[in-house]
Amino acid sequence: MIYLDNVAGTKPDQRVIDKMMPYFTEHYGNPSAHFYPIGREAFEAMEAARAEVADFIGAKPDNIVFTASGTESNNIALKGFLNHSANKGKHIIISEIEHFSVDTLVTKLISEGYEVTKLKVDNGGLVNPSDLENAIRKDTVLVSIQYVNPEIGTIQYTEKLGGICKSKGVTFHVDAIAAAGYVEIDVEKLNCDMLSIAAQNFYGPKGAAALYIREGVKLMGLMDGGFQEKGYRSGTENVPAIVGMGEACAIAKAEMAEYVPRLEKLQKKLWEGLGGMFDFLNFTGHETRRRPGHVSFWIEYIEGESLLMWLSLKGFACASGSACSSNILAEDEDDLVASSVLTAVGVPTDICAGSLGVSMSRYNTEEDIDKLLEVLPETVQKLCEMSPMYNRDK
Amino acid sequence: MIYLDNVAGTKPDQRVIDKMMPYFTEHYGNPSAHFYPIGREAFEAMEAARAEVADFIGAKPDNIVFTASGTESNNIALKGFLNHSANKGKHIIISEIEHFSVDTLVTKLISEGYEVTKLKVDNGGLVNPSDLENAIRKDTVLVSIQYVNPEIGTIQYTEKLGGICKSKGVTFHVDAIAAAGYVEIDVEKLNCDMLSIAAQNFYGPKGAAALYIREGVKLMGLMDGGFQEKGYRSGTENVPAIVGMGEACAIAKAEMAEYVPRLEKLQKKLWEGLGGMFDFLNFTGHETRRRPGHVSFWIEYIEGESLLMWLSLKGFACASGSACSSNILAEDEDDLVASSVLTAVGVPTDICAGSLGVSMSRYNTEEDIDKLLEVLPETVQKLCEMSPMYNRDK
Amino acid sequence: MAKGPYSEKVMDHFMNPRNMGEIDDANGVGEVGNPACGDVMKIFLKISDNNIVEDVKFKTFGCGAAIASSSMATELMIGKNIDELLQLTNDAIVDALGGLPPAKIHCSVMAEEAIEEALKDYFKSKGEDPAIVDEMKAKIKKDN
Amino acid sequence: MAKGPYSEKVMDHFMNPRNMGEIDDANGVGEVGNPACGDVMKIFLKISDNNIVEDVKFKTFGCGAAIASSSMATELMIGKNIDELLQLTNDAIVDALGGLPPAKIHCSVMAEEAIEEALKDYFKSKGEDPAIVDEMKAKIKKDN
Ligand SMILES: Cc1ncc(COP(=O)(O)O)c(C=O)c1O
Ligand SMILES: Cc1ncc(COP(=O)(O)O)c(C=O)c1O
Repeated sequence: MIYLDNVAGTKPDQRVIDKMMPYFTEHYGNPSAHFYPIGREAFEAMEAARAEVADFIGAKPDNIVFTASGTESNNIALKGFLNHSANKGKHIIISEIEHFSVDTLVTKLISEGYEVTKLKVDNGGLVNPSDLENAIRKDTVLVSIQYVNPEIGTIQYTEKLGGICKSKGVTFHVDAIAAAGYVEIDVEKLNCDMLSIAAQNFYGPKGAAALYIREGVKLMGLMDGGFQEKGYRSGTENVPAIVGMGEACAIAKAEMAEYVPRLEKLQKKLWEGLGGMFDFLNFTGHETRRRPGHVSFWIEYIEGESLLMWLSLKGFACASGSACSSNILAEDEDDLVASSVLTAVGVPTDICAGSLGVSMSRYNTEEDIDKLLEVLPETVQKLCEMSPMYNRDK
Repeated sequence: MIYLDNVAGTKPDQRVIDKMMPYFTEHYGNPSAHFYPIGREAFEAMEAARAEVADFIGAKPDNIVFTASGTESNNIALKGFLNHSANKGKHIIISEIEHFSVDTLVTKLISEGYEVTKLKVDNGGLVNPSDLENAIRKDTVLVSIQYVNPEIGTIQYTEKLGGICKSKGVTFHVDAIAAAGYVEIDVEKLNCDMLSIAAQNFYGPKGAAALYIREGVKLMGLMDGGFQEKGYRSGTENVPAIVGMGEACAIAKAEMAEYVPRLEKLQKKLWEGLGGMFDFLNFTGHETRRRPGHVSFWIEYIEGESLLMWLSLKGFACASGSACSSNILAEDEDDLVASSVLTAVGVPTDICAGSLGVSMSRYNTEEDIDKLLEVLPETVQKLCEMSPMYNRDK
Repeated sequence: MAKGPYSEKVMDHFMNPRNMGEIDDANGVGEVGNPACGDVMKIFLKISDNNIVEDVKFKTFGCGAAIASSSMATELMIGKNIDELLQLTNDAIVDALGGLPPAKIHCSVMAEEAIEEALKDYFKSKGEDPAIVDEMKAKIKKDN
Repeated sequence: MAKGPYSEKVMDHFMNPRNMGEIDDANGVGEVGNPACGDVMKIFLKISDNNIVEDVKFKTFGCGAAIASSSMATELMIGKNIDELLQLTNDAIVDALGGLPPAKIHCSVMAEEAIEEALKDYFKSKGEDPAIVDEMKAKIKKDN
């Protein structure tokens, strides 16, 4: 299987796994148990990981809170901040292409009296900084805009957006979950007050994520309980996963300079290969401001789930934003939700189209891309032949 | 190091670790990715684990929601339920010896208009079922009482408490985090509507816990985001840890009958050995209704942290409910909080006393207990000699 | 390979769709669905003078379940008479496929509807009132 | 062994407390703390006729930091004159211990207070007004 769905999670680096193992077998203590070595070792490993995470994003260890998923980091950031500043203002700004964990959350807040502005993006998926500037009001308390969109790969002008928030004195959260490990992150340059990353998105394990919180920014934890993570996130810490996240950060910091250009090359190859393939294939996202190794597009006449399934049968793991493939476990067809990201970047919904997302990792090779380029035409052809829409308008 | 702080987490079983490993290295897919094998394998392993967890507590797989910690299970149970039934009533009942994740949570709710009754426990740490019966009011919406207390080991009359809730039509949550793996759990016998367990407490990994939710009981998730866990708990699932939890449940189900009597024997040995040691050593918790392998006590004249530290230097990992040892990372001495459990069971606070909790695992041997019984007298003697309180009243 | 969300039968029909294509001289064609919703199903019928499905073909834009439902529907249709066609419910398609995920049951419903539309077109092409299909369907439902 | 929450110096004084015990013919004894709070510290002083700490011992009920603070305090006291004793602040004890966790600084404060109490007891035993200790302390604070 050629794995090309790395925005959904990467294969952990073997060095990460090796680093985690002793925390299952030997240093299995509870990091809150400071008075015997087995506990204290766990604590110290966790603090070493915190320093590595901090170092990776240009922060101080004190500003890092460990959580269990990207979703949890985003939820603590947004709900935790708003619950703490309940009376400071009722206006929130996000973009219209945020992840569910931001979009759904913020949308629900409307019923609690919040007003939400969802900034439009252009066809490349970019928020126009001056739109943000104009949207900020006196009662704006929070802006949350992702760094990289996992579906269309677009890299926002986060530095500029942060600068605007800073100059207007509005708290700025960055969902950098699809960015970390692929795009350089420096919380100072980005001018952000909070930033979310998750280890599984850059060669770390599932179950460990982090939230950066700038000094002076006050949050209320989502969960009540013990003293862990200064009360921002109570509950016994997942020490092995946290240790793995530390290692993943250290590796990414050291090796991005090597693998990012390589991913950019592969991306170019795939882009160019696809470009000449069908006149009914349309790229999504921005041509240059995109996550290295990320290529996304939609193909007229064919549907995304079928495309995914055929590619899977041919040995490729990719993603699609199609409704059909979205929530296959749902009890009801009404719970199948198509990605609103594609609509936001101008993909017409009134024609038959299947979207595909290809996100590479540093494990991918040129051969992988060659193979995909070889298999795609026959697969698309097969589905086109089956489609009542194909050739109809010709 | 002889590890005797198993209420803070156990060493994972090697079989659990072995079962987890392929989900780091091979089946690393996102379980929401149903359309290629690497994702689907992760999904199916997770569902197999769900069936094992369900089987372990007499539930159906559909009633199991995976979370990342015991604290999270308790928080989803309580906040999730109350947020969903906001207008059904404002009275909550817990015991006065609940874990922070229940006690703090419920105490905070008072400011939101809830009334909270904290049921007293007797000197053995038991809630009197008739006290619960009397405390239930027309507007009582929720009762949450732990199955086993981690500090004093007491096993509640949970079946009876559940029966009362059931007959009165009040939703009943059981925090079974310190019980699972040591006391048989059957959600039907216990008459509970929700029940929390965490893998790390019974030879499973950190980072995986579960919440049982009876059909018909409605909750609102704590976190907004994707479709995972039917929306009760959004965020990418920690597949390896969940797989480990499944295996831990299967092992516990198969082997409790063997190791529980062994732990009871070790417990008896330690209890009897301590009984004759000092006339100023007092057991806490119930003599018979206690977690197998759990012995807890307080010793006059000496302080808990010092006792812990000396025992650690001698090679033993134990726990203490003393204030001094509670939250060593706090910025302020006011954040050092002594366990209220000891006060609740009648330990006098106006005398100098150090509490100690010894919680064994199935890895412990008779030799471990012999060694502890050998080391304890000299350690206590050393600290007594240093104590200005010792001999004062003689 | 790990099992997917679909049964083996569904996967078989997805990978090897039966009766895929068009019938140039079809005497009944039905199309249902909506591109925006992600599914369009088209069924081509060739019904003989003695009311038997002589040939049937489909074209489908849609997910795995939609393709498999159409393919299975055509298999169940061939050789049947009009009465039997009207009796062919989505449940029968789902059963024949070895089940569908709950959220995908609507694909089998679409297949049933496509058959209805094709039949209506057939009656229309014969100069009869296509409403007869609805009436007959209603009668069958009542009888069951 | 992994480092604990305490420095090596603290651990050393915890494991090998210096000057632990009582002085039968002490001429100054100070006790501070509260059993309910988990700390009681008692300091025994033997001050020579020329105002020098000839001997000092302690007894402490309390945590690792409390025991180490008392032990270190006695080490810093021995051979000092009364003026120097009054200059001995909790900061000096913390420094000598290589630091204490923030939540445990109060243990060093208790040690300073125990010394004060012992000195007051000493002045009292000599028939002098113990309030002099507070005055001298206040003066030292002002001068710094
Ligand atoms: C009874 C009880 N409830 C809740 C918890 C909290 O669990 P966790 O630390 O996994 O969040 C514990 C921890 O041991 C416990 O013993
Ligand atoms: C931009 C972005 N935000 C949030 C998330 C949610 O992260 P998780 O699934 O770890 O909870 C993702 C997931 O990939 C993401 O790409």
